[in-house]
Amino acid sequence: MTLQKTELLTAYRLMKTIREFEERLHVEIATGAIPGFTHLYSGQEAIAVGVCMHLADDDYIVSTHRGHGHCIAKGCDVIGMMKEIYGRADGLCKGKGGSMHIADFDKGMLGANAIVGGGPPIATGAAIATKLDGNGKVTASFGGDGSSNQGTVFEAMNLAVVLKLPTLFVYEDNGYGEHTGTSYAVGSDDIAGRCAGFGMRAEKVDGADFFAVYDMAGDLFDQLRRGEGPAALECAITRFYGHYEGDPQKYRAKDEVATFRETMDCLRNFRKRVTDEGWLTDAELDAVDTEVMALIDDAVEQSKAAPPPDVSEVLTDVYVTY
Amino acid sequence: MTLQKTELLTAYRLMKTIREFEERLHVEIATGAIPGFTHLYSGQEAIAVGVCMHLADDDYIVSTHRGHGHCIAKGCDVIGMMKEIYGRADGLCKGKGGSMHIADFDKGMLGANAIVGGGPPIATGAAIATKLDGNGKVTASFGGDGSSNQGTVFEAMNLAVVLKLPTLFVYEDNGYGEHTGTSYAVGSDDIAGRCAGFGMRAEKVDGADFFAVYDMAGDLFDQLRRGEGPAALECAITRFYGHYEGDPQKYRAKDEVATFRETMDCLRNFRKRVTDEGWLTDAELDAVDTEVMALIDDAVEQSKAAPPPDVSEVLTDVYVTY
Amino acid sequence: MTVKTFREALNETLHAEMARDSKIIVLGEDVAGGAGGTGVEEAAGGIFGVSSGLFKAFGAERVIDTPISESAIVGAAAGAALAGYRPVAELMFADFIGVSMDQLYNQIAKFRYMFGGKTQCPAIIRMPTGAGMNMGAQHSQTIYPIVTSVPGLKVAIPSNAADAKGLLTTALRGDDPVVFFEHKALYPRKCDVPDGDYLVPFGEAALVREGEHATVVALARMVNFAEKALDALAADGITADLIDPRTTSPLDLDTILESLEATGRLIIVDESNPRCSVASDIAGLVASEGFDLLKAPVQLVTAPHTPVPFARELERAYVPSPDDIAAAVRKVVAY
Amino acid sequence: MTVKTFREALNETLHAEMARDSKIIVLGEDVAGGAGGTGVEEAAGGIFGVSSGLFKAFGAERVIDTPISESAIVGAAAGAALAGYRPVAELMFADFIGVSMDQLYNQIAKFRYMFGGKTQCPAIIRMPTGAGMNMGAQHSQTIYPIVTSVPGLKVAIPSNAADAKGLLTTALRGDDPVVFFEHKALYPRKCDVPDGDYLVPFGEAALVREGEHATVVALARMVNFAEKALDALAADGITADLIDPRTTSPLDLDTILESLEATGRLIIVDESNPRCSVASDIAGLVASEGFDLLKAPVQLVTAPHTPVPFARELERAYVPSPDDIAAAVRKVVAY
Ligand SMILES: Cc1ncc(C[n+]2csc(CCOP(=O)(O)OP(=O)(O)O)c2C)c(N)n1
Ligand SMILES: Cc1ncc(C[n+]2csc(CCOP(=O)(O)OP(=O)(O)O)c2C)c(N)n1
Ligand SMILES: [Mg+2]
Ligand SMILES: [Mg+2]
Repeated sequence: MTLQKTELLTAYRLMKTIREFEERLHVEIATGAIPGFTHLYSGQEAIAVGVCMHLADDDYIVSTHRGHGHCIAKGCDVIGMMKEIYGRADGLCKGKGGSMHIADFDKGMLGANAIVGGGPPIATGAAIATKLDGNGKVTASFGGDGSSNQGTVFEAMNLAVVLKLPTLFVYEDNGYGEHTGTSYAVGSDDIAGRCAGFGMRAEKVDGADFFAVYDMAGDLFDQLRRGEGPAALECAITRFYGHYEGDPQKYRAKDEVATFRETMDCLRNFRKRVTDEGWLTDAELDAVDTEVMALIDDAVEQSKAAPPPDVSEVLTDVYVTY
Repeated sequence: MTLQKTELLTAYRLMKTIREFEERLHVEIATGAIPGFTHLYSGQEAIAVGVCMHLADDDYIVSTHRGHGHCIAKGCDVIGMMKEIYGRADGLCKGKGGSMHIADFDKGMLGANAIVGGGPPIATGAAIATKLDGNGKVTASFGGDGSSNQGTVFEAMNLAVVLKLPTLFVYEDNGYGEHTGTSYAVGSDDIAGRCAGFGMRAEKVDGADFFAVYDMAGDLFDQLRRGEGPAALECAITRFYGHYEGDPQKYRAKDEVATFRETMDCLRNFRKRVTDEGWLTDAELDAVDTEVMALIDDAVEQSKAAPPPDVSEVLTDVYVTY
Repeated sequence: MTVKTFREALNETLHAEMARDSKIIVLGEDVAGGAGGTGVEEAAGGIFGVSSGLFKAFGAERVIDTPISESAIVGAAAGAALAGYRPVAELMFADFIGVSMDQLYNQIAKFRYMFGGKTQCPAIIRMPTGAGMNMGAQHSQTIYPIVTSVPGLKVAIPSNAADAKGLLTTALRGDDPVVFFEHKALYPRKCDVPDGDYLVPFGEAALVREGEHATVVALARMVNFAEKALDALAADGITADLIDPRTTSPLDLDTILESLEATGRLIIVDESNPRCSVASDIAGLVASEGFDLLKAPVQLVTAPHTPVPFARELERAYVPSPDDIAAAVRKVVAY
Repeated sequence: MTVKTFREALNETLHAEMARDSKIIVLGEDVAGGAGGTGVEEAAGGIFGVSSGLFKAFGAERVIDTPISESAIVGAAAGAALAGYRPVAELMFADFIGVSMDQLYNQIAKFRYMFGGKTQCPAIIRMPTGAGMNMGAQHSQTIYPIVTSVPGLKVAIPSNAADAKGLLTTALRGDDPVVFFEHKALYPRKCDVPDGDYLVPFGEAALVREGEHATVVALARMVNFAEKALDALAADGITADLIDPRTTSPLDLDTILESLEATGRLIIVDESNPRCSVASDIAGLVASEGFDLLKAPVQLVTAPHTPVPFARELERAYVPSPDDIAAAVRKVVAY
């Protein structure tokens, strides 16, 4: 474990921000104030943060329909994100994208993606770019267990191996793709094994353990930065809510989430570890909690008050030149 | 080796028919008499025949742009095929399909396919059908090394594993996908390894050795018929001609084909083995040769003389009901 | 007649037809749901509930949950159809043709023709379609113009529960591939649905309303919007024929031309983007085959040439509205 | 001016532009060729030779051979464009959009809009297109109607070597995604091509010929066929404006309408299948925006609603011919 105290606090702040962002959305969505349908990242925070803590603004990530966590971990403005999810004029994407289409190019965040498997091919292109730039930058491609069955994803992995691209394929196995279990839909029930079959190093970690994710991701990014080609990281995890907000979750045992909230909570795990080891105090962590709660309150309040986009905006941003 | 003498003669006749069909096409295409572009199977005969000798008319295969060999091995009428390739009215597909779209449903031949990776998803559907029929029938999905990089193919393999479908994925690694070498385009340079990663049994054989293909395919089909799910078979082979007729083959060393014609000729290997073992005599094999040559002569002559389709045929066969 | 929702009509049709014909199978993501989970079996029944109860009634052999692999789903439908079955494959959203299009347009659509009429491929691909739920640019498209352009495919686009039943039954008893579009906003909508066997032939438009001054052609949800527009126009004494083609391939141009003989004025309403849409297509066909009947410029009421925006205010402005339709009718009647 | 083939014009443009702008990269199957083989490097240069010599000139870093993975090819172009490059991806045949369509229409086309204008995606996807070589149903389609329908994409369809150069240069210097169609039958065709920098703006049709009695709109190879038809008609004293839109998105409708002001008679020639084609689209737009100018039914000269057949005789009957065009012109002039 090589993290300094400030980095530990950053990691915690990011994870906590994601958690509270999502927990608050869970509440707000139930009021009907938020358009569309929304997929919460609660429970998976250690993965986004453990991976993205290794990245600078000019490293790239691509994300999924469940993208809020990746955005926050990569440094997107939380208030701009919330406004985007509310469909406001000054949301990160002017209210045109919504929850499933948040991007922030200044932060190397190339977009959430509402097409399962849409991101990984794009990640290979970003990696081709940084390889040509010769700047040692890397790209992380986030995807779920379900996405690992999409042909586009396999093509991207093979292309990355062929071109020795600096791409890390992160698979967050939260047990389900919508209403279907991973053990059913992934034929081998072994995502990393399948990735290894493509000729890349593929590792598995406990996605509820920030330190496990962080350390392994660091090791794999080092390999990428040495120009040794792509790698894959499978993270075992769970999601604390349904597939989308409103999902009755009939495919889950009644007590499954409650149990997982006890046993697989990365924030709890993190707090225990850092206090046990004496790296941080409860007071320091509590202070972060307070700060985060205020930020989220502010984000929601500002979003509620923010004006919607002008309808003339429907017609703009289709082309650069018309 | 469990083959009876008549079966050995059948195997030889099929392989020889494919070879002479293709060698003759090579000559005829050069005259400009044949429309479109054509991909010859010369050199790969042991694979089609070694696999299809295990199949009855109600077992299925799907094929590729390089499909003549699969058609002949599965029992398609050679004269009807030749007429199709010439674009004649009484070709197997009325001249509407051509070399890349030959099918024969009475023979369980579900179609050549001009889309690389087009066939394997279709093969899973046929396997779903026979599984529902509960008749123990199997489906073989033929594809090249190049096709093994197509997303549709990966999806099909995963689906077959998930549903435990009786599908054999046959990969004919002839060293190239068009002008690009397998060792470049298949990231791991190990197709079978990649298939195994999907959770199925995957084997490799020498594609120039009919007996090796035949035995291994038989073993794998047994597994399929026992309901144990799909399997893959990678066959190392070469093609004796270019990707398509007219291909200048600059990607190949000058003497590559000549060498392979010496070392990897399945017909030569077969003749040596069966005569060495005393299973068949040269005279018996020569008699087959004579018969085959006559058949091919007849096919070409009939095709040349056959009338083209009536132009009114452009408009038919789009729908069953209009 | 029984009052049913669009969703119920589809669901009951699948139940009835699967009971009738053992060759019908259903496949797609979460058409049952729950496989590999810790909860109940058939945890979903399709994310819009259209395949609800099928798994319980017909079992895992005929109601097949798949991985997220749309090319394999549509391809499996293709292969099963060639091998004698009648697969009904579901794409969760029509927008996902992007990851399965080859199997649809190069394979299923072309088999019969390429193979000289020696086979048929009665695969049905169902696709929830359309905007209106703030689902964003990748989950809200109409898609049907693209598949309407493809020879070999038939395209059904019901606008109400009765047609949903009638068209789906016809699709399931026919021998051709059908792409079947279900507008998401219509699922909860109710109307009288004929009981028992009920078939709506393909290529026969419905004359939803009769009127005097114009001919309005509309599809899917836009039929309902057009009715609202006509209700509003009635106050000013403006009436119009309202025609729902119901299938765009084959297209019943004759019914449109007949109406134009009386009205001479054509408004076409299509939720699609304007270019190469069904709206511009029908307008073009009429300009070619019914030119003499036209007394005024054809009015095309479509979405703009933009992706579907997310925010409520923007999406509402994107989707053609009853007001837009009424304005177009007024314009052409005043011409 | 130098006489060049269509192929040479494209190839030289790529050479010149790659030398000018180090951000331009080329990728696709066999755009170089020979990787992993036992023969020479750059064994192909694109199967139609359009990328010939690029590998030698710019190396494997900028001229990237790929596996047969069209989604990855188009997706890599998408990602590289977001990350500041100008990728030129080749699909060997336009028909292969079926296995890459999502990246084209849900990703590349929509990025700028979905992301609120905060990015651009200047990816160029080149696609050899069209029938005429007996390549069968899966290698002969026009495809451009499908992509023309997609907001966010621009669509260029040159009919001659000069426009090929001018449009490709414009595409490479613009900031929007462009789908660039190259009709296979045009590759060996020659014409005068301006030397040096030469840009043809998008959305400006070419008035290929001026005439009196009708307006003929044609695309790609059909421009040449239309010229043949007009040559034949000249003997009977029939002349027409011949308009080549050159880009279908954006579409220069004004030039067509201007011509119709004089002629009042419109013939549209499109090698596509008829439904939701560029032919019916333009006809529909004219029926809407230029109705008063029309003096006769619009004539749509397209392929039939069938896949592309293989046999020479059938494919010849499938593709619209100069005779078909001449007959349509005669018909409308006699109206
Ligand atoms: C191509 C495509 N198919 C299907 C869907 C519908 N869909 C959205 S999310 C999802 C499940 C994804 O599962 P997974 O990759 O495990 O991600 P998770 O939701 O668990 O984070 C599905 C099927 C889609 N958006 N895109
Ligand atoms: C989707 C798609 N991409 C590209 C092509 C062009 N193409 C036809 S055959 C071929 C090479 C196929 O290689 P392989 O699978 O090894 O088969 P082989 O030709 O060696 O038998 C390519 C790239 C195609 N037909 N379809
Ligand atoms: Mg998941
Ligand atoms: Mg090969």
